Amino acid sequence: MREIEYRDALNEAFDEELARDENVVLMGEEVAQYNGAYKVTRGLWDKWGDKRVVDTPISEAGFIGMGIGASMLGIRPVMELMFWSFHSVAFDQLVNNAACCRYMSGGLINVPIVMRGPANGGTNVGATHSHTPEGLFAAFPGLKVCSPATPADAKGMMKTAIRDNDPVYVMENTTLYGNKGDVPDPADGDFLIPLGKADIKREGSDVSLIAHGASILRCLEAAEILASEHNIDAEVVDLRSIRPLDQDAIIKSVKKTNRAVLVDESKPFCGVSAQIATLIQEYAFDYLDAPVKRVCTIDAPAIYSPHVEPDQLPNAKRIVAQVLTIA
Amino acid sequence: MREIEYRDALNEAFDEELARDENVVLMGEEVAQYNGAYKVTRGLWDKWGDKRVVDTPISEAGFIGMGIGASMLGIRPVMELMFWSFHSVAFDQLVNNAACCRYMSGGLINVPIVMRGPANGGTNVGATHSHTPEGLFAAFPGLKVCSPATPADAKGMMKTAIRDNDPVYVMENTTLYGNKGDVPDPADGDFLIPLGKADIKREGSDVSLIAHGASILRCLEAAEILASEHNIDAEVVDLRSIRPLDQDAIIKSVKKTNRAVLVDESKPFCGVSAQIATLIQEYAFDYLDAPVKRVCTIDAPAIYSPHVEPDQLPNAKRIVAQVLTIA
Amino acid sequence: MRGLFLSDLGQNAAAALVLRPLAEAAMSAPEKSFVMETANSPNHSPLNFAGSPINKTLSAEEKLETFRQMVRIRRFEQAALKNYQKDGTMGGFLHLYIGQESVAVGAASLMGDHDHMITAYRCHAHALAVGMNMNECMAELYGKATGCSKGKGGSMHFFAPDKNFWGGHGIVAGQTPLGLGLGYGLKYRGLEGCALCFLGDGAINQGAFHESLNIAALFGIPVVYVIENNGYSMGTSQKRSSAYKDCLAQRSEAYDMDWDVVNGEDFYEVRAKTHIAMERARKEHKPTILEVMTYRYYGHSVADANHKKYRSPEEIADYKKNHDPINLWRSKLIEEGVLTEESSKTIDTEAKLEATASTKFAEESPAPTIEDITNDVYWETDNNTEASQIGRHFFND
Amino acid sequence: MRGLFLSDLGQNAAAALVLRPLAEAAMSAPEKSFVMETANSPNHSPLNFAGSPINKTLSAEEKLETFRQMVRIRRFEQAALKNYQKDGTMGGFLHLYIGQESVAVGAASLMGDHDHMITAYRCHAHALAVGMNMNECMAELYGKATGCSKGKGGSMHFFAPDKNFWGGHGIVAGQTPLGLGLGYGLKYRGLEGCALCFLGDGAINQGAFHESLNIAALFGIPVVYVIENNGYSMGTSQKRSSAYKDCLAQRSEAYDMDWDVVNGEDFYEVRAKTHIAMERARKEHKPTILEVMTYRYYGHSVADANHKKYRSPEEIADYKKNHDPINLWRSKLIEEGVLTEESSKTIDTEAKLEATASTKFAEESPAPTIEDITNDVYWETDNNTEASQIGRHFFND
Ligand SMILES: Cc1ncc(C[n+]2csc(CCOP(=O)(O)OP(=O)(O)O)c2C)c(N)n1
Ligand SMILES: Cc1ncc(C[n+]2csc(CCOP(=O)(O)OP(=O)(O)O)c2C)c(N)n1
Ligand SMILES: [Mg+2]
Ligand SMILES: [Mg+2]
Repeated sequence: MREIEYRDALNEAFDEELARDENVVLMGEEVAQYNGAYKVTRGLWDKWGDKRVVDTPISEAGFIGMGIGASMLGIRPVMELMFWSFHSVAFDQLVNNAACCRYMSGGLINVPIVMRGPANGGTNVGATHSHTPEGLFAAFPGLKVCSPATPADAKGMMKTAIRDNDPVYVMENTTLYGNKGDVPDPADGDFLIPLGKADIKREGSDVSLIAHGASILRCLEAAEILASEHNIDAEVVDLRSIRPLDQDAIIKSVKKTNRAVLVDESKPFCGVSAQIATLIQEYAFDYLDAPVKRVCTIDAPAIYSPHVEPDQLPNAKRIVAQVLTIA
Repeated sequence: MREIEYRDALNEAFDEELARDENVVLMGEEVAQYNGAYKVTRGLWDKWGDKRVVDTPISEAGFIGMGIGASMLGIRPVMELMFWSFHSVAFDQLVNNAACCRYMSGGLINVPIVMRGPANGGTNVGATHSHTPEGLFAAFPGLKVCSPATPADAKGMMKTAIRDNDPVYVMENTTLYGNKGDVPDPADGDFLIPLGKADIKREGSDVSLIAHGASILRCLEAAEILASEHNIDAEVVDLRSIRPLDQDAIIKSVKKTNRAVLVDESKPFCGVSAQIATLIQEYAFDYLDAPVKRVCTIDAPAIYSPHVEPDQLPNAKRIVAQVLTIA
Repeated sequence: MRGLFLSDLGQNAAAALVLRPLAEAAMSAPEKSFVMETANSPNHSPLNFAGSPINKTLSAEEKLETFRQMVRIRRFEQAALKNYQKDGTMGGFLHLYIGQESVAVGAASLMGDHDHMITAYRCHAHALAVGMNMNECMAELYGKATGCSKGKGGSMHFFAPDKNFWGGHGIVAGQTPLGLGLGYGLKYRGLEGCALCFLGDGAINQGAFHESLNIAALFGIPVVYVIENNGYSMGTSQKRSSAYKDCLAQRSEAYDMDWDVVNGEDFYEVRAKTHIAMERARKEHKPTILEVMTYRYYGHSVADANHKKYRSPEEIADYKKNHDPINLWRSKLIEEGVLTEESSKTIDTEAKLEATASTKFAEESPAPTIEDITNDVYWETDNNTEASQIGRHFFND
Repeated sequence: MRGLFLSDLGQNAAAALVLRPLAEAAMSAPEKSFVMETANSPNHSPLNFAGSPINKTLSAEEKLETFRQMVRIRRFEQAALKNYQKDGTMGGFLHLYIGQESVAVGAASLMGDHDHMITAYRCHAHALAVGMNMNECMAELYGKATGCSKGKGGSMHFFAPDKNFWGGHGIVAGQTPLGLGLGYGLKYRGLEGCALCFLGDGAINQGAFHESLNIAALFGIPVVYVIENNGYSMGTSQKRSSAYKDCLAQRSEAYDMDWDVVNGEDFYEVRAKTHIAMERARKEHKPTILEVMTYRYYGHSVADANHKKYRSPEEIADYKKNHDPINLWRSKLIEEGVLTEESSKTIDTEAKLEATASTKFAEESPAPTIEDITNDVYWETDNNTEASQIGRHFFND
């Protein structure tokens, strides 16, 4: 298999879907002529031109709403938020028009849009630019949310998202864009990963580390330390998709290990991890040997300081420490 | 004690705080000359005039941001969202500027605003007008959120919110505005209820029903049915304030009853109830005789139909049924 | 200012006469000369738009049909109001359009296969005007499974994609980027058509509308924004909600966009000017703002008990008596010999009967069930696709 | 269009000459006659604003001080850039203001006790211009506890409420309603002052800005919106992001609001026109949009590797050579005999030394601790009030 970067895996997904379906159109700020603020759409404007790859003004509510309206006529806009953090200026379009039009019309309207962009901390860009709104959007029925951790997942889930007939919000990660990983060659056929399917990124028997996005990499680091220094064999469950959610995989893993630590870059209050903890205590109540524990971003707006931000986020050290409280 | 309506209790709170502090200013759509869409600000413009009670255009981002800016200079705006649902068009101001300015300035700036208005379903106004964003906002450190269920709580917490030096988001309820209840006479002194203090609205020993806002009334109904028909003695814990949260009261009640059913008008995914369930399983793990169960709004956008909406929301029937699964 | 409007088309309309260069420049040659003539007619007496080409093409039957639509809309809403007040079975809001009928009907009468319409919560008229039937609309108000939105949308959320009608939207101005998107979709697909996006005079101060205007002008999107200026947003008069120079439509100049002001009580004028804007969109991919001066007789919604406080009873009475678009259209059609007093009565009686029948239909229709609550959330789960089988989509305990 | 600007002040500036009636009407008598004269000067040669009353009042020492400020800002940012590229210790973004210095310094030089300033993420210059010192600013870039925001805000979030400076804001146009609020607060308290709210040419297309403009005009808020038009929002030129007629400032006409276009390379013009707008705000409670034509030499941020692709190297070189605001101000001051080559060098050397010292200060300062993360979230918990003792405020496991 080829090793390619996460950003290139996404780029390939766009390129293939642009070729497959003439209704697919990429839009967002600087996605065309500038090649994307993070170069995720590199080369696509050159190749596909003005109609298929569109630069927008800094008007998130305007262009996202426009994409939603166009999607009702069968266009499939794949819209970039330069940072997912900028959801705040387009929230109405994202949670009302995208999530509710189908419902309010009694199913007469479809909104096959994809919203995408990076949603992560860790790059010292401060409180307004470091939101991780997976749980925030997954809370709205009508929306789907996923968060790929590897290049292969990024490509496979992005392609699935574009073909999905409901709004799918894909949360990428600036700290992952440069990561390399195996991605099947397009010559070997269409590569799709379904939404709603978790992936066991590491098998283990003593404790389940459940996470998504970049936190998966922190879990894998922590699992190595737990294995080598504490003789604890951790399983790492990558949710990949937040909604739909692979509850079966979560419960199965916890029933095996009897212990769970949830790792989640959201803030702790009502974060994704709160939802997962609630499900585990409900569906694996009799299997739990200890409370479900969480490692979240420390509960404050994102700090700028590069000296401290790494400690505000979930990291291997904090995960190991939390595992040891229940191991 | 006097019995007055929830809306009049709020009105009294505004009137007293307008009198106490000349920096307090009420603003919002139709709050002045129209007396408020729900008559909560009735008579205040007549009494206090254009400077203290201000009608705004339909520009939530604009006037809320304006209030935040003014609050940095020491003004204390008490701003109405005609429905809390309209948060979606002002989200950036609500979660970035209000919640993060203090932090990003290293504590140099205070944002002593109050945001208020009704946040509830149950009046057949459909998906876009029935959001219940308590958990959504409590998720942002820097914000405080409360949700009074009775006239006394409404008055006491509103007055506290106005005096608080941080942003406080008060979630009222159109279905409660007309409810009457005892509220201390102003002649007997300043009546304040602190944020962060739960209230046991009914003592019981068999199961803890934990809720806030209008769901408290549903819990009290359910408790009566549980007592009379099932011989189950339910305790009803009114959180009142979502952040700060009276975790001690929650844990104390569960340690006594060993069972908890959380009643929450939010949607189930990442709702307030998910956060409470997470805390209970962590802090009362060894005391739980059964999983924590939840009664939330059925997981779909709010349905319009008056024939069905009452069943989409938590109600006594659904609460009783859920209690019986673990009793 | 509203007072002025009563007597001589008002400041906004006067402004339109003076400040219309962009609109004129964009007109096709015959339309242009037509308007130029009338605009020069002495002392600003009401213009006669009957001679506008798009109105000249109207057959007698077509004229009757527009009249019938306006009457049906009014009778439907009067029935809805009665039903609403009868008992508590109808829920939520009820925003009546009564007094504004010429606007939706005038615009809808111009729509071809590739023209689309979208509006706010005051949407009954637009729904009926595009051809939705009273039964599905009344049943929706009743929250019945036979309603156009299966009882899920209610009064504010009527939809008929098969009739190019995209709602019915409750968040003020939230529909304005969607309207832009409809135009974008048309242009993307190479179809010659336009999007008609309605909003209120209070809605123009929402950020989403302004973002839409900039994109519409910048990208050349075939969209016509129609401000239905009924003078008030809830209890707030135009003057108390908006800063502007001569009129609201003129805000389009900030984006180098065309605009016009329309006297909504004149059905011919609504059609003539809307047609010009639609053609500009269809043929030149250029957006327009139209500001239609109109009036609602009832309160903001049925819950608006104040509406006789923020507007004088005289003002309301004057509109009903002297500016009612249905009355004026009826007079015009009678004058033209297209309609008689008698046929007018027949149309009215039929409309009343139809409304009564729709009430019966609604009352007798089944309500949605609890199971229905979680339908129509996801296309995938509704259609039971393979994708919908993977993972948990709903989180009810 | 940018090309035109290079040779003859450009379309926007030309528009300003023609379309300035509102601005003129609001001027005090002497200012007005002054501008009228120069506006009539032949073939649009650059106007001479040195004679404007507000500039005539400037003492030699004050002129030197503004020059010193501009030099300090440039040297600070050059040092910051070097430090940023030195190793990875400085994080996040770094948006340099180099090339635009006249704008922030010109405006700040006009601020009295009751005038307030707020801007976007490109905020270093505004911070230094209002009197913040290099140490606290450089330490903030380093994420140190001695930084102006204790290392919590970073490059985009400098604040100094004690100097009437309210940030430093990262969400495009998110600061524009806050600026409105500062003006509102002043008016509410009966203070004669104004809010200066800066934003970029790309930011004007955000909804929050338009909502702010309507409210500003409607309520009569003493706020001056200063669009720092550097021609680009990231890699997007003005033409590709905004629809407009003659210039961006003209969007204010939609709200019946005053506007003007300012040649940002002329320090006297910046002061003269900003002063007029500030006086209009202070004395008449009327808002203004000013559009200042300026240019950034570096990329959008240090991460912008493309900035020589979307702008030609010739364009950049021409700005540096012929339109540098510091060079032009220096020449003018030398011409006036206020500055000598020598004293100019001294000022520059001092500024460099100050920047070097601030680097040392920043490097040697302590970083915040993990415990600091949860400080500065709530006033109540920071101050350990009674209220903060009740209930759980933070939810770390
Ligand atoms: C964002 C938002 N803010 C406030 C409201 C409440 N609201 C509904 S309609 C309305 C008045 C709108 O007036 P206008 O735009 O003039 O339309 P009209 O009702 O006159 O047709 C208000 C304030 C809302 N639905 N959405
Ligand atoms: C709401 C929002 N959208 C996008 C961005 C990303 N972004 C930051 S600055 C910028 C360009 C702004 O350009 P302009 O307003 O001209 O200001 P300049 O950078 O030229 O000073 C963009 C797109 C953001 N910070 N906030
Ligand atoms: Mg109106
Ligand atoms: Mg710019």
